[in-house]
Amino acid sequence: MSSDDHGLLPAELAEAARPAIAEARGKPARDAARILAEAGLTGVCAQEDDGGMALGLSFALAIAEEAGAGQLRFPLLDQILLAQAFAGQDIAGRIAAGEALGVIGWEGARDGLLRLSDDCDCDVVLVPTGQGADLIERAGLTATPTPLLDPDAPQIWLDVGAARKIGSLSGEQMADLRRAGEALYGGFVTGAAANALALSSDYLAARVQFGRPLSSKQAVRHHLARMKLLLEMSRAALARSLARDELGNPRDTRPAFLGAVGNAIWTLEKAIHLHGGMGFTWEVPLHYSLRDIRKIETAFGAGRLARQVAQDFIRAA
Amino acid sequence: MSSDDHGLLPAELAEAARPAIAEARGKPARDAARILAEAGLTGVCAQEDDGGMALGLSFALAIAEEAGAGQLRFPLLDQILLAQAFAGQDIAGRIAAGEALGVIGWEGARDGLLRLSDDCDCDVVLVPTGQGADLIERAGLTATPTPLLDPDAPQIWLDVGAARKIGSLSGEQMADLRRAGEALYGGFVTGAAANALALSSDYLAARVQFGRPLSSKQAVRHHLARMKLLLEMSRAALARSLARDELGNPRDTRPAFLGAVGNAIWTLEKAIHLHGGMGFTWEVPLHYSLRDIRKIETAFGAGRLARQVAQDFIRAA
Amino acid sequence: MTVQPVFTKSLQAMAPAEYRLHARSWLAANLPAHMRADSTDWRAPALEESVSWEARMYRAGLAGMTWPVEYGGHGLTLREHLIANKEIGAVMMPESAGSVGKELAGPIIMAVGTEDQKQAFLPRILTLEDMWCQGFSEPDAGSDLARLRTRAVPHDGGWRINGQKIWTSGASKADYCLLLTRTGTIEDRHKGMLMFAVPMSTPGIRVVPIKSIDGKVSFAEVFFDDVIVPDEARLGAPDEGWDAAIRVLSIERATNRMYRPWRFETELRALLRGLKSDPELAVLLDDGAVRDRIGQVLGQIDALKGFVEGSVEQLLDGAQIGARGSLSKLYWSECHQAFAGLALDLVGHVTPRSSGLAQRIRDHFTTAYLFARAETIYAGTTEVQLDIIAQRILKLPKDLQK
Amino acid sequence: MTVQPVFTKSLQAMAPAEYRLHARSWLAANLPAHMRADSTDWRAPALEESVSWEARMYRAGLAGMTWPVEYGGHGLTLREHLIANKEIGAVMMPESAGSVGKELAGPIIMAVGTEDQKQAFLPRILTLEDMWCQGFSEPDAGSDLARLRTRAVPHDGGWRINGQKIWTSGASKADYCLLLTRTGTIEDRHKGMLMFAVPMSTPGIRVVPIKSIDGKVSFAEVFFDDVIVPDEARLGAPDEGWDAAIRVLSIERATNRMYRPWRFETELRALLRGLKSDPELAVLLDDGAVRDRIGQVLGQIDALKGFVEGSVEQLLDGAQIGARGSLSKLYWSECHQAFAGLALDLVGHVTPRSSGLAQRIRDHFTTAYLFARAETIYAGTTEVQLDIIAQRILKLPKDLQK
Repeated sequence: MSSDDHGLLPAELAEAARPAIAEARGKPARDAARILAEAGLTGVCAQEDDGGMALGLSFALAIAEEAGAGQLRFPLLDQILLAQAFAGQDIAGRIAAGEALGVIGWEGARDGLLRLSDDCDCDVVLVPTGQGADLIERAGLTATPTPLLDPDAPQIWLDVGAARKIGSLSGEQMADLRRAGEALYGGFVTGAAANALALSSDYLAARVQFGRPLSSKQAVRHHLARMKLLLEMSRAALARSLARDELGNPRDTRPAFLGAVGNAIWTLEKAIHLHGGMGFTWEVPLHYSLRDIRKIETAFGAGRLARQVAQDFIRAA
Repeated sequence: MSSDDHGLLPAELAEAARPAIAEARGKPARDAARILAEAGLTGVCAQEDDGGMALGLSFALAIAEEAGAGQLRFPLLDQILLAQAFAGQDIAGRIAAGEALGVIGWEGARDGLLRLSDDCDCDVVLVPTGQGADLIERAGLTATPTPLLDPDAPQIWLDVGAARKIGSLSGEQMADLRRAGEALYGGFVTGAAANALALSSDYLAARVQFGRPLSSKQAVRHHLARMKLLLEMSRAALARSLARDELGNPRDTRPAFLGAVGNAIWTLEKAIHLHGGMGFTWEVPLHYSLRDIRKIETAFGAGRLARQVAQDFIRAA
Repeated sequence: MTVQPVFTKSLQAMAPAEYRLHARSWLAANLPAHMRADSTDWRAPALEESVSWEARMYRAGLAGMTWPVEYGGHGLTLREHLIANKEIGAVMMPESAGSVGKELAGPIIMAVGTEDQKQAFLPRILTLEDMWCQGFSEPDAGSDLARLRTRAVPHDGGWRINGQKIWTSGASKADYCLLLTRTGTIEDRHKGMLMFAVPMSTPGIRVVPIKSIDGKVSFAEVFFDDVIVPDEARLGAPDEGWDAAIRVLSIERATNRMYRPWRFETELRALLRGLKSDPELAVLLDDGAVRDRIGQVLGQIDALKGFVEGSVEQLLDGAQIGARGSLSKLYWSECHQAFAGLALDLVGHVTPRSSGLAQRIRDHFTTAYLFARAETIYAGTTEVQLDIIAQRILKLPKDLQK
Repeated sequence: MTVQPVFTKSLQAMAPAEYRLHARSWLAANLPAHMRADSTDWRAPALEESVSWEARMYRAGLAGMTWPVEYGGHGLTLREHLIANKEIGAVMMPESAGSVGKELAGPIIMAVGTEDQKQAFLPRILTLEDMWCQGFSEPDAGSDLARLRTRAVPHDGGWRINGQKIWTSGASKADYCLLLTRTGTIEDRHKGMLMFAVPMSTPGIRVVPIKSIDGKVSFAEVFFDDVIVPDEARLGAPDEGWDAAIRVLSIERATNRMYRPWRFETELRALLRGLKSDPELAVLLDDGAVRDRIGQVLGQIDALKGFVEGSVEQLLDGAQIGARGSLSKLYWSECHQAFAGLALDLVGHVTPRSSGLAQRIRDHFTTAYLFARAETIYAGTTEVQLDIIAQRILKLPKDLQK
């Protein structure tokens, strides 16, 4: 946590961010970037010299949850992370100001192909390498969309074989960014789950069957209670993952991220189920969150990550 | 199914077997063997020349379910299988008559050690080998019990390094016996689950809270409904696994066995849970079935079996 | 009756094994590659292609097996119905476009319709000349039909209908709506229910499509504003019609879509073949967790097969099917939905460099995952099925026993 | 107060990091190998060994952290309570033999007892000089306390008690029973509840042990036949006592056994070390399915740790803890029970030829699997916790809103 937070609490900043997130929602990426930058969100963790607010990651986590709850379909978290990671470089200021757009290809390229959840016609792309990461120019690269999971915002395979490199991160910097990214994306999916729980609770309290609301049925109540349980557990794990351990070392963010993703998938699938027929319409917006969470799961290679976490623990046991 | 069943239905035979199973329950193994042999159960599938009833495996399956439901803690299924498999040999007649006792070590020996669910101070042991199986004498072999899972009937590690071989089965015979064993033990655990469901339904209908039986609570009703669902699915799969396929070939019994074991574990664990405090007392007999099912799971190496089933299907796909 | 099935006589003379061979070889010879979801030639079939394909299947003796010959059916037994379903399940063909007619309207008309109605409607359902949609659900009435608000009032010797339906699949392409209304007030609850066969061309009907989670527009809301129908459109008498329909539907629930477990196995095989077609993906199948799940799925499929076959045996023996349909619907929907999640995980590894078949399989199972969200909802949610099992099968008491 | 804690002054002067170091090094130096479940020297501790060990822990400042100094406590905060719990969780020590006193009787006496009662009872709980058992549950009354039948009626200035309790853990070794009775009729439901500290040596008390699924005899039924106690045995006034106890218990539920997530991690590590100690078993840990489950468990443990730490932060900030205890109890019990199943599967591969440590781990987790059956039952079943979350945290309506 930054010492320079002027007494501001993360929850207060998230509250303040809500209108900007709502306004940015559904807008073209460039417009959304400007709106969010004006509200200070893209640069929330960027240095003040780069036009940022220089706040700690706990603030970004609160914003991430807000963005997930608000179903913001714009890579705000990538902007926050890149504007912080490239501190002091021109690109950081431009991203914080909403003038440039960057996205992160978490898994790195394989055979020259990089998977992105949504490229938003961005300017720069961060490509993790064996050690560290390269920042490359997006312009001129060939993109292959795979639209079936999310027709409105298709996943993209970017051919980065001939990309122009315009910056880089060291291994240590990339490790920091990855940890932060896991925590923030964990926050995003947890916000999405919180929203799904709220929508479901409201819907089931209003929907009447046999003279009583559906929320009077124990099976429904228990499903919603389990959503709440998982929600609070995700939040607890994510908040903890950002705090330093007793020796002052950064904690492993992967278990919290993986838990949050698993919990959010369960919650969204169950929320859709509990909405009955309405749940699988395009009109009830639950499906957007389900697509987002599944894309995030894929983007980080959650399956592989879970194995690594286990392997590391087994080795150290 | 045997053609020589005199119009008898498997369910009728199981009904007729019930008193003998109840009488044998809790008796020393030799006494139980005599009681069950007198009722014709140990020799139900044995040839008439060996003193058996020469009935088909569907009859043995019905008896197996009855034995599971009646919590018979005696290796009746092993007697049925051995008396059939060693048709025409002296040991078959002695087993069918309840004069000799045999048990089967399904996994085969590793480093000379054979695991048995309960050796019942038996006379002979069937030890699967790479091809086929050997029947060995039990007398004189060193046994190491591991009593923690089941203090009343400990699992046994038998040192078969220096065993005296008194019979054998060919690879094909052993494959038949293994299929039959998987189906019958699947039936046994399914019977145990049926009993757990019946005990739970009765208990929860009688137990009153806030002026109504616990079985009026939707969460309880849904748990019991799921037990019923799994029970019927186990039965359907097991019955099918014993029937020949469209080309007259024997079916793979492993998926049905594995499903039955998984369903039975779920059911027993849930039944214990639903019994509240009573469920984890020694007095309420649910725990016997849980121990039995876990021992059967281990005896057949269920984890390894599931992998093999998948591997075979993947290879053939 | 305009079209005579081509095999009627010979079909009825076939032994089960012959019929099975006929079904298998006919499908192998006739299902076009572009209708096979596991073919790289696949493309989404146009409505007329689906209709034409289903009409051909019918003429080949692979639809309407158990319907009486006098209404265009093949006059076969549930045994042949099961055989055909197994073979239909063995290929990745599209879902039926005429299922509402064949699974719902047809059996209900058979049970409660007049002879004229049977003659008029039934054969055209099998030939796909008439498409039907279902008008039961309403925005505010799911399984609680007491809340049904669509009303039919007598009008000039016929009926005037007002109300609104939802989840009406295929409404925009349907010729008729199987419409459930009430004639009394909402206080009559389950009484005064009346069913109609309403031509969708009747003035006053408005169809508003609903886009679903998989991006398709297969559902609709249907509004009925002063829709006038003659008394001949009525299916059965008030009350009587609906009660009979309920009985019919409980049998249908157990006999419809019997192909499901065999299709489930075919889907699993298609997934594996897709992955095996690319060496970089094939290694995924060596993984222990993946194998555990596949082993589990195989056990579930075997159980469903055994359960369906057992239901057929029981029905052939003249037994009441009771609530068995709840067991198979519930088990299939949950297992299949979980399988769709596994498939989505696996196809997430497919890249544009993967084999063409792998990419086809990725597309198929991505959509399948989204559509599978509906499987635990339609035709009675998981919770409704569990309630039915507790109430009607286990007969668990809700009150203190005397 | 007979025993003065040895570190009182210095403990209170310690910074958190110092206190942590003290706890860690004291446990490392003092916990005997035969009390470590992950040591091949392990053996089941005798009661007197457990009592003596717990009394030593208390004197070392690792029990009674938050209790006031005047009642034998260490006068520290919940922060030190948490620190001690983390260190206690980090070693495989036996469960407390005196938990009913420390977690239940103590806090309730602190809340509702007279000054004399506090002086008399509290210090002896910490020194383990007095062992307590819990007399709340009855054969016919679980969470529905309206069905509680054990009655206390005024008698000669004191009380006469008749009734029966069940699930009274440690009854046979207890000096006192924390007994819940009713003074009115059963129709008064929640009114007229009265609590007592009843010496177990009082005539008329009969203890009948209950053998549990793991083969241990840690529970009992306790019968009260015309048991006469003086009025000084009463804890609080009728009603008032029980209401206060309920409030105390909801805080206790959130602060008791805070070591659980850290112990959970220690158990996982012990399981892995046991398997790694034998090359034939170590390969099990290369399996994908096993790794997936371990990865999942690690996420659950992190969540529980974060949740417990968050609860302490909130309590230190003076917040109401509300029903948070339901969340952590439910999550821990389900995750830990599932972990016990995984452990049982893994230790099933241990043979008599496996390493000694592997065999120790097999024995430990076999028993743990059986005992874990109780975890979703005691202290409020899964269903009770879910009801509480729905009702008190989510406030889901059961009736139509105006």
